[in-house]
Amino acid sequence: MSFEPKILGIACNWCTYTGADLAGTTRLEYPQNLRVVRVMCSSRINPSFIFRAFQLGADGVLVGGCHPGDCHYNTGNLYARRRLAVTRKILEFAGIEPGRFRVEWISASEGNKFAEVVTEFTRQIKNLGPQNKFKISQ
Amino acid sequence: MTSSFKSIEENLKAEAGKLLESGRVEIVLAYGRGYDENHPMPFVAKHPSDVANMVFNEYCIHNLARYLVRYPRGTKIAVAVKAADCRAVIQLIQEEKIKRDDVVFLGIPVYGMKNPKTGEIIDSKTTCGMYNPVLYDVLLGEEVHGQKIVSPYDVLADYEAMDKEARWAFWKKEFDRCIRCYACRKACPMCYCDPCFIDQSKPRWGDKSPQSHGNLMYHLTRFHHLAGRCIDCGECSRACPVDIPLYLFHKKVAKECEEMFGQAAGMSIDDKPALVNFRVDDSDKILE
Amino acid sequence: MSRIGVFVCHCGLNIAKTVRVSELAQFAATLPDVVVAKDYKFMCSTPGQEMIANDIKQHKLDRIIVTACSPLMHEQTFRKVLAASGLNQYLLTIVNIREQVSWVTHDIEEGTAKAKALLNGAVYRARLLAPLTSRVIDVNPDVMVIGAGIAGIQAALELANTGKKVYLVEKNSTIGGHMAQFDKTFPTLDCSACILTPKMDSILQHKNITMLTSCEVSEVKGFVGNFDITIRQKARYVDHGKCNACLACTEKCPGKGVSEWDEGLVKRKAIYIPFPQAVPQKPVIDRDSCTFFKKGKCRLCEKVCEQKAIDFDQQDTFIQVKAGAVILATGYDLMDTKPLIQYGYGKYPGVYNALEVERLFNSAGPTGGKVTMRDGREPQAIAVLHCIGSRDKNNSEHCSRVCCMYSLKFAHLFKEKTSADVYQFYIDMRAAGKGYEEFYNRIIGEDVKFIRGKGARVAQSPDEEGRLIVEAEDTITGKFIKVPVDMVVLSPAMVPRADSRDIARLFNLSTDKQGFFMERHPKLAPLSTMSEGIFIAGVCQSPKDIPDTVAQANGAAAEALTIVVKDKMELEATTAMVNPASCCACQNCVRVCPYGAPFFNESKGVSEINEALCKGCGLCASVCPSSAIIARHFTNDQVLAEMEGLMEF
Amino acid sequence: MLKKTAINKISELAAVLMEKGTLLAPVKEAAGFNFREISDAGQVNLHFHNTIISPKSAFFPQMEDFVRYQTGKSILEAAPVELNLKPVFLFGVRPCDVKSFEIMDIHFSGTGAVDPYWKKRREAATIFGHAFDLNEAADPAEFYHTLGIGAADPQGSDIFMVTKDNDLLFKSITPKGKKLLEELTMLTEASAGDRKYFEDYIARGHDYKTRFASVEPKAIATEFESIFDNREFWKNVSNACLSCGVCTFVCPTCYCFDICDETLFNKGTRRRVWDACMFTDFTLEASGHNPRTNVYQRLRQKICHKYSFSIRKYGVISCVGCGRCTRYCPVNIDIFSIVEQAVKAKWYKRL
Repeated sequence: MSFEPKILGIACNWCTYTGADLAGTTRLEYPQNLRVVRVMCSSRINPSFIFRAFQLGADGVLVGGCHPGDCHYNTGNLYARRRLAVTRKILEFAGIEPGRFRVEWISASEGNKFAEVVTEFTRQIKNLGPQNKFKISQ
Repeated sequence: MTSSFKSIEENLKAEAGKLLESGRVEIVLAYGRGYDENHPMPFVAKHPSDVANMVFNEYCIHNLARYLVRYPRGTKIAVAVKAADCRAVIQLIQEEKIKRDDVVFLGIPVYGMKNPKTGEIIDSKTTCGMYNPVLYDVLLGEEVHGQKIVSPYDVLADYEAMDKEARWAFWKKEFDRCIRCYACRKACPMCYCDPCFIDQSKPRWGDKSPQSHGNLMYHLTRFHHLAGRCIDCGECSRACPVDIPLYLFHKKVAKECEEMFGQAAGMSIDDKPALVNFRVDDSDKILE
Repeated sequence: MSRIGVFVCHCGLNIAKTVRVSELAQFAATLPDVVVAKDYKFMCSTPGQEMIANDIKQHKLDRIIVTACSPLMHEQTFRKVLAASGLNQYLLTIVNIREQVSWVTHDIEEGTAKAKALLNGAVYRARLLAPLTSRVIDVNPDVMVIGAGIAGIQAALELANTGKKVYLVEKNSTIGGHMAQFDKTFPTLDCSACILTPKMDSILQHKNITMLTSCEVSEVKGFVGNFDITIRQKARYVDHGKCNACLACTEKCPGKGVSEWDEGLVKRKAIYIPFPQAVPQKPVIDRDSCTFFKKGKCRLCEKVCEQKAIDFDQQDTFIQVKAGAVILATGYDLMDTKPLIQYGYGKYPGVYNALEVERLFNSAGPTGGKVTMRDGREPQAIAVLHCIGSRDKNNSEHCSRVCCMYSLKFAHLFKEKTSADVYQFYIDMRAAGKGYEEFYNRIIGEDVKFIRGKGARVAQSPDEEGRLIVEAEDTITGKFIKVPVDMVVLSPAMVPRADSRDIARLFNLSTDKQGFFMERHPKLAPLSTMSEGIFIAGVCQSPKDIPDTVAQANGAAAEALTIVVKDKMELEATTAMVNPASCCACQNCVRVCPYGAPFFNESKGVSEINEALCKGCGLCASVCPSSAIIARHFTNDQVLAEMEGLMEF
Repeated sequence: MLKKTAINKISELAAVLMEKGTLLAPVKEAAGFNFREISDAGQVNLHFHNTIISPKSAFFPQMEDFVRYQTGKSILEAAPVELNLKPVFLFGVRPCDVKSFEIMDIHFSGTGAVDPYWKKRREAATIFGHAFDLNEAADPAEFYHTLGIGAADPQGSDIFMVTKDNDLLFKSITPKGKKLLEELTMLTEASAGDRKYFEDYIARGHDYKTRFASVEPKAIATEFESIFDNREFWKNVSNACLSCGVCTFVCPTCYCFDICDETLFNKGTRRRVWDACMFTDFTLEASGHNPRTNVYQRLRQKICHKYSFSIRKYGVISCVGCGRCTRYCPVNIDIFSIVEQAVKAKWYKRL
């Protein structure tokens, strides 16, 4: 059987989650490897959530937020951008392939973009193979 | 020209004495005798007579900024600071943990501090490699000049060149040795949280038992919490009883932060900590 | 231990086609703490809702998971079911298996597997959900309107007419704003004063309006429904309570100041009212031009005042006002065109800006309504230059929207009052408004010379003293032209008030690139701001004409009314709170919050959150290093648990 | 019975012990030596002064699993973790650390409430004590002499080892040790000279000097009781203390632990892990109240526990003077100096 990665998504309520809904409403097909957690704003994402996701066995983590400047909470995603950039650098230096963690700005009207990003990211994670470095062995 | 340890000690005693005598400060944080010459201790002077017990030698490595937050807000404190220690105090001022007016910087320009465990001279390999305080009220010696300027990030080259598998193997081995004594966070001048996130039971960020995954969560999250705040004094690594080279990871994060946000920690009291700040024109490239 | 009920919706075939719904329900039944799991054709239908309600009672459920469409669709529907069944509505979790599963796959295996994972995440999360209650607070019924130009006046009157008490705050010594400086208004050319001054008078007379002139906001505390605002009233040196507006003082005063009202074209007395119809009709003393303040001698005004109203010892005073809502209508400044040296404003006396020209036309203005220039001549040729500083990447990128029309109005008035040739230098003509295109056509017929090309430079004529040359490229002919004129009128960009960012800071608003106040949503909430209870009207939001400004003022009044019309209001339940035992006093929350909700309690040494200001974004919780902040409904442990559930299978 | 082998043949002995059971011996690691389970006989390295972590971890590991369970399932389905121990050989324990086992026995089995994990691990173990090298100076942090422990005290060990030139001498101290020694056929008989050397060495061990202060248990207990409330004293000695857990984790006589339930994907383990009285949350109560919020209270607790409470309850000082806490303290806090101050200087009386 081919490798079916588990991808954790964390999406902001106002843009990316709504964009994901739009992808559904317009019946855009994309791989089913992504499991989305809804939060109110990408700035809610504690960097440790990302570390934890990889420990829980996520092969990839996708964060979605409003485009910078369009944040429902004005400036939330501008903080998120900095914080998640650092998260990425930490993952990379710890030895996690940087391709396993992606932040995308996807607005509520970008159902297309959501489907494209998920499709492309899933393909990328499949190429990278299973993530076993952080995964907790039970 | 550099001042001898002895002359720094004399100046320290004199200045501390004056500050306590005049009532300008209630407390002077400096160094005192330990159980032998090689093991001096952080020392608190409260009376002019305490000053006689101060020492300063090459083993006075401790970052005394660590102790500032222990006193009630508003306490007038003079603190003996070497270059990195001074940056820690500046960072604490940025974070409004202490006020500039409440602290007197007794700056110590010094080269040749030694790690008592190894006897090696402490330089840019394990610290920020600065020898002169960036801010001081009183300078306790002559500024150090003529030392080769080495980027504190040079030491990272070998690790950055490793492939990801090797780097993971390296860090896994290091973190797996962690016994969770938390000396690193307790020695860190910027780790003033009480409780620390890892001690929380709700949420339980990581297991308390010293296993790979809990250790990893503790260290990685701590690196993130110190991003843009770590002043690279190296105390965490020196405090570690099992010698985990935490300084390497902190240096890497500091380097990235400096590149992305154009600001090094603890260099100016007017800066805002980089991770609770943003610029509208921060580039999305930092996420790539 | 929770008692969880899982309800899987088929949504007809919408879900059932690509997710095996009964298998999903059976899977749910095997999960820890799940007491009952069912599937049904349409969960949102009345029978579906009744099924949930019955199961809540029968099985004593304390957590409900509805596995159906997006929470953005039916979360409210099912929350009501819970509430009606006596369960706190926040104990509901929606699993989105339609928009995010069944509609985005054709593979029933994949669809079912993903649905299981999502459902498992919901079960993990549901266990940790906590009941939340919205706090209800009292609402102060009064409204404050800041800025008493046409927008502020309109909003204040509308609100006052509904019976609400309004505080109208004005920085100047008279209300009226820019509109009161105008002579005529486009496109109808009706007299500005004739339509405005009755409204100004109504403000004065209205029993529900407290007019606060010479006043500025100095501090804002509180939150929607309960603002606590400190107003600084500048010293006027005239006790307006005593003054009977005889204006004898203004006649005797030897002091000379520059008339701000007349855009500096003439002098005024040191004790003065800005213009004859000013409201209030009571003078103020300008310290800078007053002989007594300058030299310590004079006090003529004091001598002539029978009411003994002059008070040289008057100090600034602070007034505390409470209000439930605030409307900001602080208007605009004209861009300072002096830095644009190519136009020679400030250098050549023949160059005027638009507001100066408005005053020239005005019969109460410096020239009594005659168009005479600074040197006393009547111009023979006049150039009106559009888009000075606006639509200009180097200055203000935006279009100021009204300049085309007022420039046409100037052309008409010049034609009416002088025999001059009038040139219009424009980029393109923007006449989008009721009657605007018609107005444009009318002016075209009035022998006005239109040159399609932005005025590039104004220079002194080498041949004739006092004569100016306007240089431009005529983009129709493609030729570079030089037009000799006597008078040049610049139509500069409308820019935010110099202190707009200070005001934004006071009220915790954001500003756009230029400094105009940001609306909550450019289309759907153009009068609201991200600060609950603060509304904006008129040009402080973006340049606009009088009809739009008035419409916005009315709209903002209605918006403010939606808050103050109720005596209580419900606050967001999903707010953040600080667990003081864990707070490490790093104040990160205080630094990052876009709404100023967290604040540092110095005496307790911990941060606290004003829940009335909190919008529940959770930013503070993620920057809190010691996890002391609990972002309700999205707490760290809830998110971590959900992730664990999502990743288990 | 005294036997011997050449030091360079240690790995052969190690191989034999590994066959008989689990061998725990000093191994050189990045930061220093530690007792580890030996997987490769060549790892055993006796060129050490002492280990970083004390050998208490052999009987009281930092993490010990008790019960495994599943959330949502009945408690009856939870499974206790059984210790199926092979014989354990704890090789190369210094006399002061051997002494610590005796003290720890009081806490884990001597008080009536027997800790089965400790007991089983203790019973499974044969202890090879190992005299300090009397030719090398004591570490400046050490002070076991103060606690009446010689550098070559064999009591408490099952087998005691002394180095003689290139040989290692083994003497059985207990019947268990004797039995094992008889089984170790690769060891050779020691000569009369060896025996004399061995006995002399042990005697010389008492003359070997570490830091010393005359400490009489009852007197010191009283002394600490009298200054318990002297905040100035305790604040003064704890000024530098960071309140980390290094001292307690390396200590051979600290035995505090925390019970944790750690779960993932509904599968959980109830386990104990070392805790430290120096941690702020050590005394944190469920109500949120914390009786020891200050560093000085925690350091006082640690020192008084060892030098006062333990004496009152069990008659012993719960410290063996191994010096680890001092050696590894990031800020060089020295328990010996604090004890000395309390006993000798009585400086608090000047206040």
